[in-house]
Amino acid sequence: MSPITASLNSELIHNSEILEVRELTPRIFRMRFHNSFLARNSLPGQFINIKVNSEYNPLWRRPFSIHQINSGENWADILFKVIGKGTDELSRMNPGESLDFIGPLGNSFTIKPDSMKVAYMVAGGLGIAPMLILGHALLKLEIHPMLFYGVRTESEFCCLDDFESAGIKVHLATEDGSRGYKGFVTALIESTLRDMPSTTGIELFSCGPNPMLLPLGTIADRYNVPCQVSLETLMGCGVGACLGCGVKANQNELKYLYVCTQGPVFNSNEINLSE
Amino acid sequence: MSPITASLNSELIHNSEILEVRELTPRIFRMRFHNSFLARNSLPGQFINIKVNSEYNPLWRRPFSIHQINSGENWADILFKVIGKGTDELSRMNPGESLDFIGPLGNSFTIKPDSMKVAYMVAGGLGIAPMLILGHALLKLEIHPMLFYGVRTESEFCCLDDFESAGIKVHLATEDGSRGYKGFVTALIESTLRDMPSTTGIELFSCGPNPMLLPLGTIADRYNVPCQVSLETLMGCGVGACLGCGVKANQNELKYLYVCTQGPVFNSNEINLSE
Amino acid sequence: MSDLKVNIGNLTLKNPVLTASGTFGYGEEFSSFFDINDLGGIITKTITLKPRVGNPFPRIAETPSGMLNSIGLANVGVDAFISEKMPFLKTLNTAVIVNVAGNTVEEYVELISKLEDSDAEFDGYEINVSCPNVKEGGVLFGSNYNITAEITRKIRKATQRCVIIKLTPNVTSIGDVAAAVEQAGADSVSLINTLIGMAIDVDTRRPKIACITGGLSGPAIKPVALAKVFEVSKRVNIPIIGIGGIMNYQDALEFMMAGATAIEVGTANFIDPAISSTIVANLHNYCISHNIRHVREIVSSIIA
Amino acid sequence: MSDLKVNIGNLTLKNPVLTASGTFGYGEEFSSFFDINDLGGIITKTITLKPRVGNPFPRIAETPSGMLNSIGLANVGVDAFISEKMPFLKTLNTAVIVNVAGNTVEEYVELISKLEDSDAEFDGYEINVSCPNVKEGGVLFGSNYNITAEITRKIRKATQRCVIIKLTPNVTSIGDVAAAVEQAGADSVSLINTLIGMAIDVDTRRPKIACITGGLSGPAIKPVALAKVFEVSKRVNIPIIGIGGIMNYQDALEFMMAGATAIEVGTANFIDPAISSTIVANLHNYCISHNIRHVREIVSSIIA
Ligand SMILES: Cc1cc2nc3c(=O)[nH]c(=O)nc-3n(C[C@H](O)[C@H](O)[C@H](O)COP(=O)(O)OP(=O)(O)OC[C@H]3O[C@@H](n4cnc5c(N)ncnc54)[C@H](O)[C@@H]3O)c2cc1C
Ligand SMILES: Cc1cc2nc3c(=O)[nH]c(=O)nc-3n(C[C@H](O)[C@H](O)[C@H](O)COP(=O)(O)OP(=O)(O)OC[C@H]3O[C@@H](n4cnc5c(N)ncnc54)[C@H](O)[C@@H]3O)c2cc1C
Ligand SMILES: Cc1cc2nc3c(=O)[nH]c(=O)nc-3n(C[C@H](O)[C@H](O)[C@H](O)COP(=O)(O)O)c2cc1C
Ligand SMILES: Cc1cc2nc3c(=O)[nH]c(=O)nc-3n(C[C@H](O)[C@H](O)[C@H](O)COP(=O)(O)O)c2cc1C
Ligand code: FES
Ligand code: FES
Repeated sequence: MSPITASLNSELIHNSEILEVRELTPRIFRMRFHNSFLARNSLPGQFINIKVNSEYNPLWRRPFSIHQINSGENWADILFKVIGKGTDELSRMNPGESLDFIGPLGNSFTIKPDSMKVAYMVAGGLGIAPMLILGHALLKLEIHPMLFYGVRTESEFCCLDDFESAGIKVHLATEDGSRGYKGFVTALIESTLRDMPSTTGIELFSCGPNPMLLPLGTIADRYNVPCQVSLETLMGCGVGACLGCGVKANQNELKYLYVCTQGPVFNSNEINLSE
Repeated sequence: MSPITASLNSELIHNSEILEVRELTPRIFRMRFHNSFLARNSLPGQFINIKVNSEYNPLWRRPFSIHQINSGENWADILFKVIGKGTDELSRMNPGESLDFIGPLGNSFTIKPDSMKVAYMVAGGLGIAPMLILGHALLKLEIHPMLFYGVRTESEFCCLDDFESAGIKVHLATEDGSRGYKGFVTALIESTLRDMPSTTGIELFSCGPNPMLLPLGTIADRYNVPCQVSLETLMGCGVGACLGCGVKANQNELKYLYVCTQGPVFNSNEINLSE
Repeated sequence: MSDLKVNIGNLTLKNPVLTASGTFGYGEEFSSFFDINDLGGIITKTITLKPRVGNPFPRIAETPSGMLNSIGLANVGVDAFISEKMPFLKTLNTAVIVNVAGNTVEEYVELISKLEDSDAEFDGYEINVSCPNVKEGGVLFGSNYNITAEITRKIRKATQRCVIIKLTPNVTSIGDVAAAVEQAGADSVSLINTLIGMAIDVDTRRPKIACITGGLSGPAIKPVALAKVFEVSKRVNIPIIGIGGIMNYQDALEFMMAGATAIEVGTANFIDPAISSTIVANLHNYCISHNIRHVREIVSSIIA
Repeated sequence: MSDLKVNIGNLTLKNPVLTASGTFGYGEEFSSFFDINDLGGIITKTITLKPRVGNPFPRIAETPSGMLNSIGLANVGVDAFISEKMPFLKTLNTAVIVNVAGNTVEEYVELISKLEDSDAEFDGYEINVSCPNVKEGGVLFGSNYNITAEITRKIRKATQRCVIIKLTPNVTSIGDVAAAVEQAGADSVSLINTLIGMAIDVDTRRPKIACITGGLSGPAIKPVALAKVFEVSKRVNIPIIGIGGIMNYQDALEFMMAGATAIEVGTANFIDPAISSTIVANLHNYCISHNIRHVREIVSSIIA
């Protein structure tokens, strides 16, 4: 008698062959893996949750935004920075090895082709990760995206070619002024909006650290432009079960929204990042 | 001010460069690492205790006999079989990586060049590991060793060339008769001893599973030949601290001997393996 | 084919694999990953009389082979549970066990009455007297066997459904508590809930959990949980449900051998959302390959 | 340079790093790996009145991020300790603390008297009322705070040396036990001893430890140990010595921030025999780079 196997949903539970692991800039890696389901069905803003080893250290999976997909060649990419044990192990994996992940998970950026004229994508640091898949999706809907991209210093930029070759105009900011606008990318956005005769039809799509997203929301309000933000929190499960990934909802009564299932993308005025 | 560092004994605590990891026969690997101290100072029967990863799973180090040393080229070898997680990780390590181990640990085979004429080395399975360094040491003292080596089936033999090229005569036994004597190596030894006109000057040096060492001790007693056995037990520390590696002493009153420090080599009549 | 069925009180589970409260949502969260009807049953997130938003964040932290949590029984409350979560649970063809907690003995009774009086369809209760993450009740109740026994007695009177009391390990003698609970009429005891634990971020000097301490779960606690199951198995005759660090079918077997009739999968659901189903399949394969006709033969089969 | 000195009772340790009983032999075992005079102090394997061969094998088992042991207080006995082990310990220039255990209150007192009456040179006692691996005494004593307090009172009368009571975590309220022990005159409490745990080899159905249950130690228990240290720090004013899963200096810092004045390194000695010395060095570097003049400033510095 052949062994009994559990019937699992193969659209959400994956073991995919790693095709490439490449260090793009110091400590920032792109990992490409074969997966035709993801290559076809991932939405911009969605993420996958990866088990980096078969051990209990680290115990949890690690979440990463889907960075780029190619439905012709059946692969998907993530882009990640090595910051701790999980990402370190990930960076040491080799082509041919198998990537254990679940996903695509979470909601996605909402694109409204009718009301939207211009999409400003605002990325801080590794917040660049979901912007490429988003840019490609916007272009497909014939919305012209522009990228505003801030990092601390020039050497931290990555994937610029990918945006430029897609025809996406890129505006850079560095905190130390080593390239582009000197200062925070939020200031760059604000000055851009300030200079616009009208902000109607502009929407912001953003991903980055909370200290960047918080002022961005304020700016969006000030110029009356819709602003979607993709958030990062600790995640114990990624599927809505552990209740570990909450952010405060922006309302009087205390309420939490859960980033893994109700997000990671929120309207900036749905949430309260102020503490 | 430069950081304070603890002063550790570099003759016992090592991080050595791995030079080669080679699969000799299925699941049996030889690992060679650079270490001039070990290459010069290891005694036959001693072992090293390896941390296979920097994690807590597995928590303990893993002990392996020193298999071969080369003081000219400053390397040492271990020979190991993949049986669980620790040995699996070890087998996946690559040249250039660093091997974290302590040792040489434990006592060693006692060689008495005056009283001993013939050394019968008796190995069962992976018990072959310490026999090569022992054989080389015996030859240096101009004692002629012979190897009796038993496994289940022919494909499990390894390192035969190493013994033969050193000029050590090898007698093989397989349980299934696929090569050499059909049966246990203990039976082969017994029939050899039985056929000898006198056993004076013969000594046995043995390593293998307890079910082999136990009858070997009985045989040694019967033919009145000294018999040293190298034992394996679970080891929590390898340095005499955890008291987890005991074997019963062969005396009336209950007493334990600790394999890591009082062994791994014992005279077969010092210990009681019968339970 | 082997018979995987086990009995807990008046309940027959199709197999011994349940999912632990607070780690499997209200079931729906996992239904996209696998067919949850393959399970022996599911146990809901703890329900309280009033909705609870739960504790401040961070609520979770990783520890060596484990995790801390201090969710604080965040849940929709019993009314929304009946109106919003029950419709899905009703559609299931597996045992549904509702986990409940109260701040006072009276609250437990009120909660049970509400559920009993509703048209909710479910199979039993797991009584959480062991949550380490709430100020009132919780582990304080669970470590006092008089109160635990009193709650059990009152609940026993209030329902015909299967009553499972979930025990805390944070006590000197879990055997005493289990014995008291059996006496008071419980159908079963489940154990362990989490161990009280803590972790500090040495860079910020802050606790990694906003509420300072939390509950430790995962593989790290498995040895403790097994010892408690074994201890309780010497003290009671009602079936024991084993919980704590079960990551695979071998772990499930360990608990059954130590005395558990069924097991709950907790933290493992976070790491592999379909693991409970895989455990059912592997348990089945194990029984077949070991010629075990009835899975219950494994219970207490330790050779010690 | 920073000042690493800390005080425990009448003892001044040159730094807060001690080695835990039963994990560092009688010191000599580790002296070939590093200069043990670099440590704040060493604590001997538990000494009993009579020599003990210890429990049958297997005595140890690996668990996720931890280990079980049931050594059963194997030791040479107090007479051989004085005659055979003391000569080496005398040569040391670090605090030597003798860990002792008895089966009865009287045995504790007799043991202490023997040591007091000998010419043995050492600095204090750690009283093991918390060993989970012996039939009499041990954890049974430690979980009863009347007996623990009584032992403490009697020992306090019998010696001027520093008296540290080592507490078991296997109790409902370790804070109560600690408070009772402080009242009874202890100079310090050390915690935690091991958690009771168990593991089964599912292939053989046998427990992995011959005595069935054993004591769980290592990184797995660190969150539990930290929570207990924090709890006790709210209940007593005497210095606390933190123990449980300390593998590196960051772990040591966690314990100190949670309220420990000093720490003991246990299981980590098995994995890296020189780790205690490395922790001293790294603690020193940490103080320097964080401008900490006195290591004691770290104690209870958690921001909570
Ligand atoms: C929805 C989502 C999408 C993400 N997408 C990407 C991506 O595309 N590329 C990328 O590089 N990273 C992304 N991240 C972050 C990524 O998951 C973390 O960097 C990763 O989990 C760190 O794992 P580690 O084991 O290397 O670090 P750890 O050792 O776990 O942590 C190192 C330090 O980072 C902190 N940390 C860990 N995870 C997070 C987190 N999620 N948020 C804030 N702090 C954290 C820890 O507290 C710790 O101080 C995403 C996170 C989320 C929630
Ligand atoms: C002094 C000494 C010298 C050794 N020399 C060699 C050597 O030269 N080559 C070699 O291949 N192996 C040697 N061994 C055995 C080797 O240490 C084990 O095979 C190894 O530790 C297994 O680790 P693992 O993580 O792969 O297996 P695990 O996952 O730890 O264990 C797998 C199975 O093997 C059993 N097991 C593990 N270690 C031992 C042991 N020491 N004795 C008996 N059963 C055990 C376990 O109980 C388990 O059932 C030696 C052991 C000792 C004590
Ligand atoms: C995030 C999280 C939330 C939990 N919530 C509850 C709960 O609401 N009610 C309850 O009885 N137990 C709760 N538990 C405890 C688990 O049901 C289980 O008893 C414990 O986690 C041990 O099992 P494990 O190691 O398999 O996770 C929770 C555990 C975790 C990790
Ligand atoms: C193998 C072993 C033997 C032990 N023996 C003793 C002992 O004799 N006396 C004692 O008080 N504690 C003993 N302990 C407990 C340790 O001193 C320590 O309290 C415990 O292991 C927790 O610390 P750790 O996690 O750092 O190991 C022993 C622990 C281990 C692992
Ligand atoms: S990560 Fe677990 S609920 Fe969101
Ligand atoms: S392995 Fe620890 S005492 Fe021998």
